[in-house]
This record gives sequence, structure tokens and C-alpha cells, in this order.
Amino acid sequence: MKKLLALVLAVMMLVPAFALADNTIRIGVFEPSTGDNGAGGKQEILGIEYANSVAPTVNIGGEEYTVELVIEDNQSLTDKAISAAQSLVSKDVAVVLGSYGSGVSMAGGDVFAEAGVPAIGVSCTNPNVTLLCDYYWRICFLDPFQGTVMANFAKELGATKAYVLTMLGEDYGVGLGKYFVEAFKALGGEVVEENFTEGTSDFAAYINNAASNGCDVMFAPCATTYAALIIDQAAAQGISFPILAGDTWENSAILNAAKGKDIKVYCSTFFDENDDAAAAASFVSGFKAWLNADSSKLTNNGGNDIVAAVSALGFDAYNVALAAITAAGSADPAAIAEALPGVTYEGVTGAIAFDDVGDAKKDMAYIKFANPETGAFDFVKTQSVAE
Amino acid sequence: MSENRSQNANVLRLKDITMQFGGVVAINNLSLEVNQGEIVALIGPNGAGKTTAFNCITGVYQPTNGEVDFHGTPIAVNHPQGKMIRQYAGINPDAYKNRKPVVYTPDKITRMGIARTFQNIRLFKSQTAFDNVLIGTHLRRSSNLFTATFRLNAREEKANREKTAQLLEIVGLSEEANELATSLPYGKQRRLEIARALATDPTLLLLDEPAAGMNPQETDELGEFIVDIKNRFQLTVFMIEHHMNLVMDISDRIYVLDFGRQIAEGTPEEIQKNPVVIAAYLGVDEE
Amino acid sequence: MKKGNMRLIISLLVVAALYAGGFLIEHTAGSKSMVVTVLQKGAVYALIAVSMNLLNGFTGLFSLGQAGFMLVGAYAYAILTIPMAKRAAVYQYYDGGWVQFTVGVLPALLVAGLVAALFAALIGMPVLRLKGDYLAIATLGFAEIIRAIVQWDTIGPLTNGSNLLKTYPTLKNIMPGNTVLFTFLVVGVCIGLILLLINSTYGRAFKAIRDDEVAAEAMGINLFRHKQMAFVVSSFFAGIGGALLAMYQGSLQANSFKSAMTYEILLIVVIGGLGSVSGSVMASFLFIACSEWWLRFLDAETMLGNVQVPLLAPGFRMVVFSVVIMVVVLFFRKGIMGTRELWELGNRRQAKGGRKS
Amino acid sequence: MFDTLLPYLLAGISVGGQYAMIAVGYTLVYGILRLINFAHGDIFTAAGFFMIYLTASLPIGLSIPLVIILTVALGFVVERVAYKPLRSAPRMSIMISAIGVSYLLQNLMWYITGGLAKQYPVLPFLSQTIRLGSATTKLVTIITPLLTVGLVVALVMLINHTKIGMAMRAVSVDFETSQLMGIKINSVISVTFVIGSAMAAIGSLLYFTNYTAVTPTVGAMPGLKAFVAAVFGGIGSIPGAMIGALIIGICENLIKAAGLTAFSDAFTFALLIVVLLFRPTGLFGEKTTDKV
Repeated sequence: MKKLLALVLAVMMLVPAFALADNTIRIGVFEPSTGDNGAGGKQEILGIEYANSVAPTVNIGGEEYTVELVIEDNQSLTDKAISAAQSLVSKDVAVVLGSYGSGVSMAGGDVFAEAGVPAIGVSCTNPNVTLLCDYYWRICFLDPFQGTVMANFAKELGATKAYVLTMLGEDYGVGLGKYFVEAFKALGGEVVEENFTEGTSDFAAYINNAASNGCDVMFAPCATTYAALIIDQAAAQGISFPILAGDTWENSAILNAAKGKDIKVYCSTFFDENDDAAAAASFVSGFKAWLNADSSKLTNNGGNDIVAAVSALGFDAYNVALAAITAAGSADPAAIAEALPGVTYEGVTGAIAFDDVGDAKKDMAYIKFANPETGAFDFVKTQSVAE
Repeated sequence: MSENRSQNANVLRLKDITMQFGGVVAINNLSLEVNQGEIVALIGPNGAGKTTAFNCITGVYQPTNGEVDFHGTPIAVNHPQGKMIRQYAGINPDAYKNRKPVVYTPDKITRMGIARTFQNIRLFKSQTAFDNVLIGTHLRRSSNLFTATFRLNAREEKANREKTAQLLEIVGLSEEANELATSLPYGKQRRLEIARALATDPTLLLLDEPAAGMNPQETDELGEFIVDIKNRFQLTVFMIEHHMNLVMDISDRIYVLDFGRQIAEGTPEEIQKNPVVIAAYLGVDEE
Repeated sequence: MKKGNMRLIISLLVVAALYAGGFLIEHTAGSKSMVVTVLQKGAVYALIAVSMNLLNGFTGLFSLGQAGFMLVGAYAYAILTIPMAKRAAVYQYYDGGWVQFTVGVLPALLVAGLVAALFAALIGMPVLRLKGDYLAIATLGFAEIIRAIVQWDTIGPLTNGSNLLKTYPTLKNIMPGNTVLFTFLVVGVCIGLILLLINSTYGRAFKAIRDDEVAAEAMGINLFRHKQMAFVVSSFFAGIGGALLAMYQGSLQANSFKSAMTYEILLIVVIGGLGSVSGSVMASFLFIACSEWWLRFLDAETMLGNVQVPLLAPGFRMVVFSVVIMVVVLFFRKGIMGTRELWELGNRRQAKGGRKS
Repeated sequence: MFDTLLPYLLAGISVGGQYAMIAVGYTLVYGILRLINFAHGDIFTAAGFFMIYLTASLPIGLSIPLVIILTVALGFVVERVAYKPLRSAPRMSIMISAIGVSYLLQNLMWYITGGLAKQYPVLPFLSQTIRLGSATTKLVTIITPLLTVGLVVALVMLINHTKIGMAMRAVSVDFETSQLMGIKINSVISVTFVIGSAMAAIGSLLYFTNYTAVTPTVGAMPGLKAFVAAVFGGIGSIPGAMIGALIIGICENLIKAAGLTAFSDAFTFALLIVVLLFRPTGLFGEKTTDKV
């Protein structure tokens, strides 16, 4: 019995990494499809898959290569992200796209750097993703920018005292919260900051704290799981001030939570589906048609065909990756990493060009309002910050 | 055996020991003495409080009232405290009121030189006979965690192993040294427990029903064995036993307990004739 | 005496062969391979599992605080080794943090163990007086409290609050290209020390406490002091294990050291056999290989021809895995090794033969 | 002062009542089996998911009794499969089995739901918003403590005055002897799990009406807190578990009110340790004597 076990072990150790078919290049998709950020991660994957269906091949040095997507679930957890990243690396991906959520991106970044595989951040907004990792690039705006935008917006709503609520241990929210606080204070506002721990479902006390401290706006960048609870309990307590958040809240979970309730929820995001630029318009119509053709995709998008900003970013990320592969003229990760800084791309979310750190220079955010009557996001305005 | 009486130094002394669990008085005002080199037996019907007395001596229980001395040093002193002041049903609640309570843990008492065996054998079940005895040498170690881990105590370790082998030979278990302790037959387990107790270098050995479950022949052998080790290691022996033949054969003196109280004390001959003892035993109709 | 020498030589050869194997695998399979990952993580878990076994398996203390001590060790290591140049970026919200010096990797590993041991000594004082499942739940509680404190904003300049710690030296920095060998070396030394301890007079005392507390105490063994020793030593190695885990992961966050992590390690110990060092080591590699590598295909939605294979979907791997664990817990309660060690397998047979003759 | 504290007190009493529902299951099982049923929090979560999946196709009035039945069945099965075979095994084995079951249930729920938060259906009556002095809250906040007290009283009556209750008490005092006296141990234990699971199911209805997102791990924290409540109140004592739970619920919310939000969970554990050290029998627990 024991010998048999040992034999099986030995054989399994020797199983060779499965070989690549000729003329196939693998792109890793490093996204959460389960866990706190699963809903958003799925929408981002949809954008990438759609891009892959539009452009299934890439030309490398005159030869046509088929692109194969390797999707690995990082479960929205930093410790699981590491093994997911390792799994991608071991499957010989040429470049990685993702992730939704900054913490998992930072955790995975080290694995990619170690293996020399370049990664393109899709919607991870914490500055440290690229700053602390030489192999990470990113196509969205950053939290210092987003935080400032929302602080300005809060000010425009007439707020003077903000309640900032973030989850302990979530880099995305904690970071964004800090930048918001800085900016809001710089604008002359007052701030009350609090954290909740992972797995909290009782937000009543937090909302009481906001109300009893006389706050007139709440900024709560966090995963949609908690967002739904916060909105629901705020509505139950008859909160009248607006609740603001970052890009994660642009999700149907928020719309469902807010629907039919007397509550004002705003979020900032990367893209608006009513953008009238030609590229954006054709992406939106194409993506909707692609979604509606397959009910399981529609389910993954939250049960409707509203185009999430992260889907658009996923679409752009995939195309940036293809552009980098073409520019490198090689399927070798090292060559792609070398070519990436020079890539420029006119995407559906705006022009993409990387700076020294590896960030796209984006300076416009879209602010949306979760309409409780229609159950859809209303475009409010675009906002940028003067440097 | 009476030659040892000449020394007559007091090894163990219980003064006014009362042990009360809640409202139940398990031992009521027990006083007794065990002298150097004696074999003293504690007998009595089941539930008389014999094992409780052992537990008071070895620090498993803290007596509710009274004092235990070992070689003249108090190892347990107490008087009723807290809730027990009202509940106390013993005698002399105030006799030790001005004494500071002394509470020693069992390990400390063992280190002072009292070793014991258990009524329901408590060997280390996952270990060999050899290791069971070897553990008994742990308390006289001079090594600490580091020296032991890095084997700087090799000499001491070797001495301990030799001592263990010797003890196993004395109790006649050399053959079974590498057997699992719990796989041994009952009688051998009892001897192994005695060997383990001897490994702690005691001056006083407490045996809790060493002959329980043995046939008459084994019991006789055990009697000789106890006398033998007593002489060899210059021990004093205090034992609880039900086998009257054994008790009468080897004891110098006998204390009789019934319902927690001492009802008689004397030499085997005196006890055999004592009407109170006979009544107690006949009343229970056990032996 | 000669027989003892032979056995020593054989064990040394086996250990050397394992090291050479690790070395060769890394150089032939390449650092990207999953085998290398499994060997690294498996070795780290092996140390942590053995440290937990010292407590739960050898001393009979049901402690569920391992994740807390790993957390302390990991943080101590990371905080001490983040390069000065990177501190401003890592501690971006805390002005570069309080700690303004760095130490070498090996001293930092040692400190990681010592800090964890110190925490254990403090926590052990009240907690070790509790028995059985109360001890379990109290240690679990302390692990959670440690996690809450580490994430506390006020000591953020020390721990970086709840944010990720990064840029400290990882496995690949120390012996480039020989990450497996390095892990094996550190883990090997630590497990070797634990083995020496277990086979010393103190180890026998621990086992005596496990088998029968009352009898152990009657043998002059100070229960509290020995439990405290086992607790502190176990935490010392858990701290080093935590630091190694941090080195393996490359980034570190208090949030991942939840009670679920302790449960996982406990299950490894059970699968290997409570009271068997070699069992824990084997179970660690097996557990990690299954969860990280062999069973991963269960998570992928696979098409066979045109048919989607039923059941395969994200999360299925963990379901299969936990069912297997339940089967072990219910039907193979002794685990792989029971309380025996790999090198004792032959011995016991001899002993049996001896009894017959 | 009272006006500012009122919302916190209300939230505390409400969540405390919900913890109490879970705590009863812990305290009953521990009283009889001396087992910390680590899976109890996950059974509570499962009740939440049952409700979500049932209401997808059935009316709420029918779903509620079905949820209770399914949860009870789950508790029963867990006991039969994972604990019964280990009845004569060392206590550590049973606890490991409990941890294993918890691990399995969490992974199973993760697999079925994709690890995503599910929205709990709105129970029309309970979800109504009402005003109470300075506080606005859902009706469930008021209902919970009333229902909890009612159920606890009923349960105490059951245990003190029925035959099965007597058997339960006997088994908790002495397992072996009561077996010798002809009490069917296994059915008594099953009844214990059934009662505990039913209470957890009712607790989940109240809890998730308040906190409407259900994830596979959502029950872990309330589960641990309920266990602490059971220890605090004195393990084995049902009124003790309820009072312990209410105290924990209120303290937790007051700590958040004081701005120490990061420590509200840690507080629970600190309380546990303090109780274990200074009064291991809890507020209303019975003393047990160790026998050597």
C-alpha cells in the first residue's frame, strides 16, 4: 500500500508540463471569479473573452498565432492569489492580464516578476501595484487620482464632513480611502475614518457612527459584498446623505441593493457605455450582442447587458497585450516585457501610453449615480483634476 | 523487621487531616505517622478514604484542614477557607487558622522524595517499559532544554539508561524492556509502575493496592519483592492493600480507616484481634 | 552501538539524497515549474506542521494558535528586512514607518522565531492552565486578537496596518536558482532540532504528559513548566515557519493568517499522524501537491469534445479535497504514520519477531 | 446621551438575540457531547442559502418551514455521519472531525454559489422600517429579542418538564450511567442536534433579514461569537447562553460606538479568555469536580 503510494507520487512528480501546440500563444487571465470581488472579476473576464473573440489571433514575425486564454481564479484572496499566479506561470503564459482588486495584483506581482512574465493590470488602482513591481503595467487610473476626484465631487455635493469606511486588510479600499481623506482635508473638509474587519455583516453601528458624528457624506470604497449590506442598512436607518465609492461599486449588486430604496449612491468609474466616441460605441454594441447570444455570459455579467467599465478595460488590456506581442515580434515573455513600455494604444476607455512606473496616463473619471427607480446607473458627469 | 524501629525517625506525619468535597467528608480528622524503615499499611473497606489520603499526601488534593509533614517539613497545611468555613463538617477548624497554607504541587512533592503508584495503573501507554522507567529519572536531571537537545548531557543520559536497565532487572522485566507498557500482563504492569516510582529516587514509597488483581502466589512474591526493595533502597513504605495475608505478612504497623475516620492502629496481631475492625469488615462483608 | 552508527549513516544518506533531489529537480524542471512551487511550499508547511505536531501530537495540548505565531514570525521577519530604499514606498501611508534599519536574512529568521516564542511565553502563562477544548478555543482567540492588533492603525508605522508588506528578501534573493535547496536546508535544520528535542529527556517528558498528566506529575514532571516549554518551542519554529512562508509568498498580509490556516495545518498533522514527525512531513508535501497542483484540473471548466464535463467548476477541487480529509478523519484516524516514524517501521517488525521467539 | 446610544443598543440587542439562537445549539451539544461543534456556524449559513434557493421558486410562506426542515436534516446528517462513528474516540478526534465538517460545508457552499455573495430575500413583515425614538430600524430588530426570549423559555420548559428533556439532562450529567439506565443515547443526541439546528435556522431568518448578503463564510464569525456567548453564560445553561449572547451583542456595538471598530471582534475573544481564566464555569454554569 505504502509502496504503491510512493510509486504514484513519483510518477506524478515526473508528469511533464503539458506541451504547447504549434503557433499558439498563451495569455494568462489572473482574475477573481469567486470571493468578495468575484462579481467584478467575472465582468472583467467577459471583456477579455470578448476581445479574444474579436481578435483570436496575433501576428508574430509574419506568422499567425492563435491566442489561448488561460483563466485562473485568484479567489479575491491575497494568499490564494499566489498559487493562482504560480499556476499561470507554470503553464507558460507569455503575458498576464489582471487583476480586479489591488491586493491580489500586488501579491501575484512578485510571482510574475520572479518568472519574468509581464503583467498588465486591468482595474487595480493602488499605486503600489506598479511602483513595487517591475513587471507590472496598468491601463487604468490610480487611487490618488480617483480619491481626489471623489473628494472634489463630495465637495461639489456640498459636503463638509465625510465618513470614510474601509475594510481592514484590503489594499484597494484602504489606499483609496487614505487618498480621499488627504484630498478632502486639503479642500477644507472634516473626516471621520473607521474600518471594519473581513466578514463583517453588521454595519448598523458604523452607520450610526456616521450619523451621530454629523457627517454629511459617506465614502466607502469596498468590495460589492459589503457594499450591498452597507446600502441596505443605511436605507433601513433612513440615512439621507449621499454614499460615495470607487470603481468597484459600478456593479449590478449595487443597483439591486439600492433599487426601490430612498438612498443616494455615487461611484466613479473608468468608462461610460453611452460614450459617443466611435471605438467605444462599436465596442458597446458588439459586446452587448456577444453577451445576449449566450445566457451563461449574461448571468456572469449580473443578469443584464449593461456594459461595466471593467469589461471595457478588460477589452483594452487584451488589445494592449496583443499590441505588445506584435511589437516584440516574439512570444517570449522577456521580449514582450521589453516592448510593453513603448506600446501606445487607442482604446475604448481612452488613449493608453505608459509612464516610467508603468502606469497609463489617464486623467478622466466618470461619475455615475445608482438610480433607485430605474435600477440602472445614470451618468452624472466626467471629472478630472487639475495637476 | 522490627530492627528498623530503633531509628524511629519520623518520615511522614499526618496531623488532623480532613478532606471535604463540597458537603461530603471523605477523610475526617486523620492523624498518622510513618517512621523510617517501616512498612505501614492503610486498610479499610471500599470508600473509606484511603486513596484520598494518598492524594492529600502527594499534593493531588489540597486537604481542607490539617497538616502533612515529610521529614519534619510541612508539605501541606490548610484550614477551611471561603465558602468552606460555613460548610466545614470536620473537627478542629481553627487549629491551623494562624498557619500560612502550604500548597505543593505533586511534582514538587515527588522531587522531595515521595513516589507513588496508582490503584488503577497509570502507565504511559504509548511508550515502552524501558521509556516508562526512564521518564522517572527526568526529575533529577541537571540538563536544561538546550543541553538536552544538543546532547551535551550524554553522560547523564547514559547513567540514567543504566539505572533504568538495572531497575528493570530488579523488578524482573529486563526481557520486556522494549515492549509497549500496556501490552504487558497485569502483574508485570504493577511491577513496572513500582520500577518507575523507584526511578525518581524516593525515600518514601506509596503503594496503592499493589496486589490488586493478583493470585495468591503472585501476591506472596509481591510481598517478598516489596520487602526486598525496601531493604535494597533503604525505603520507607506506606501502602494501601486489601489482601489481608500480604498486609499481615509484611507490615510493621497498620492503620484502619472506615468512613473517613481512623478506627484502629497497631501491629498486625493487634489489628487482627480488634473487635472494632472486625465489625467494620464484617459489616461490609468484603474480605 | 554499531547498529546505531549504521542507522545514523543511512538517515544522513537519505537526507542528502532528498537535498540532492530537490537541487536537481529545480535545475532540470526550471523555476517556473509547479514541482518547484510544491517543494518550496511543502517544505515550509512541513516545518509548521511539525511544530504544531510537537504541541498537539507529542505533548497532547490541543492548541489552535499556530496561525497567530506564524503571523508574528512573518511580520517580524518582513519588518526587519525590507530594504531602506523601499520603506517609503511600502509604508506609503505611514511616512516610511518607525523601523529605520535592516538586518540580514538569517538573523531576521532567528528574531522571527524569538519574537513568536516571546508571544507564546506571555500567552502561555494564563492559557496553559486551561484544559482540552478550552485551551483550543482560547488559543484560537489569542490568534485572532494578535491579528486584530497587527492590523491596528495606531501601530501602522510598525506593521503597515492592514496593508501588504512587500520587497523584503524572498527565497529567490538568498540563493538565486537554489530556492528549494535553501528552503530544505532551513527546514531540515529546524526539523532536525525538533527531532533531537523529541528524543531527549524533555521529549520523553512531553510524551508522558500527553499519555497521562496525573502520572507525569507524580513522576516529578512540572506540568506547567513543561507545557510552557513545548508551547514556546513550538511557537519558535512556527515563527520561523511563518517567516519562511513570507519569503515564499513574496508579499505578506495579516488577513491571510486566519483560523482557516490553523485548521489546514491541523488537518495536515492529522493526515500525517498525530505524534509522527515523518508523517507530518509527508502529509505536508502531499497536501500541498494536491491542493496546488494535482487537483487543480478539478477547478477548470473542461470540455470533452462538445460536452462540458459535469461538476468541474471553480471550487470543486476544495470540495473533493475536504471530502478526502473527512474520510481520513473518520476512517483512517491514525493517518499515514500513526505515532510511528518512517525509520522505525523496520524496528517494530523486529520487536514483534523477538517476542515470538 | 440616551438618544445617541439608542440605535447602538437596539442593534446590539437585535444581533445579540440572533447570536443567542446560534448559542443555544452550541450549549446543548457541548452539554451532552462535550464537543465544540465547529460546524454549527456553517449550518447557520446553510440555512441562509436554503432560503435563497427555495424562495427562487417557492412562495415565502412555504419556504420558511422548508428551510427549518432542511436545516434540521443537515444538522442530523452531520451528527450521524461525522460524530456518531467517533463516539468512543478521544475528544480531540471528534473536534478534528468537527473542524473537518466545517471545512467541507464551507467549501461545498463556496462551490455551489461560486463564492459570490447572494442577496437574501426580503421577508415583507420583518423588513418593514419603523421609527423608535431617535432610531430608525427594521421591525426585525424589535421582533428578535422577543422571539428569542419566547423560544428560550419554551426550550427550558421542554428540558425541565418532558421525558426527552429529562433524558437530555441525564445524559449531560453522566453519559455512561444514563446509557446503563436504558436511555437511548443516540436518539437523545439526535434530538439535541435537531433542536440546535432548528434554532439556528430561525436565527438565520432573523439575522439575514437584517444583514442581507449571504456568503459561504458569513456564519463563521457569528458562530464563534455564539460559542463565546455559550461559554460566557455557562456551558450547558440555555438562559445563560441567551444572556451571554445579549451581553456580547450589546458590548460589541458599544465598542464600535466608542470608535474602536477594529477591536470589536477581538473583544469577544478577550472576553472569552478572561471568562475562562477567572470563571471557567461561566455566569450560570455548574461546577464539575475532577476525579483522579
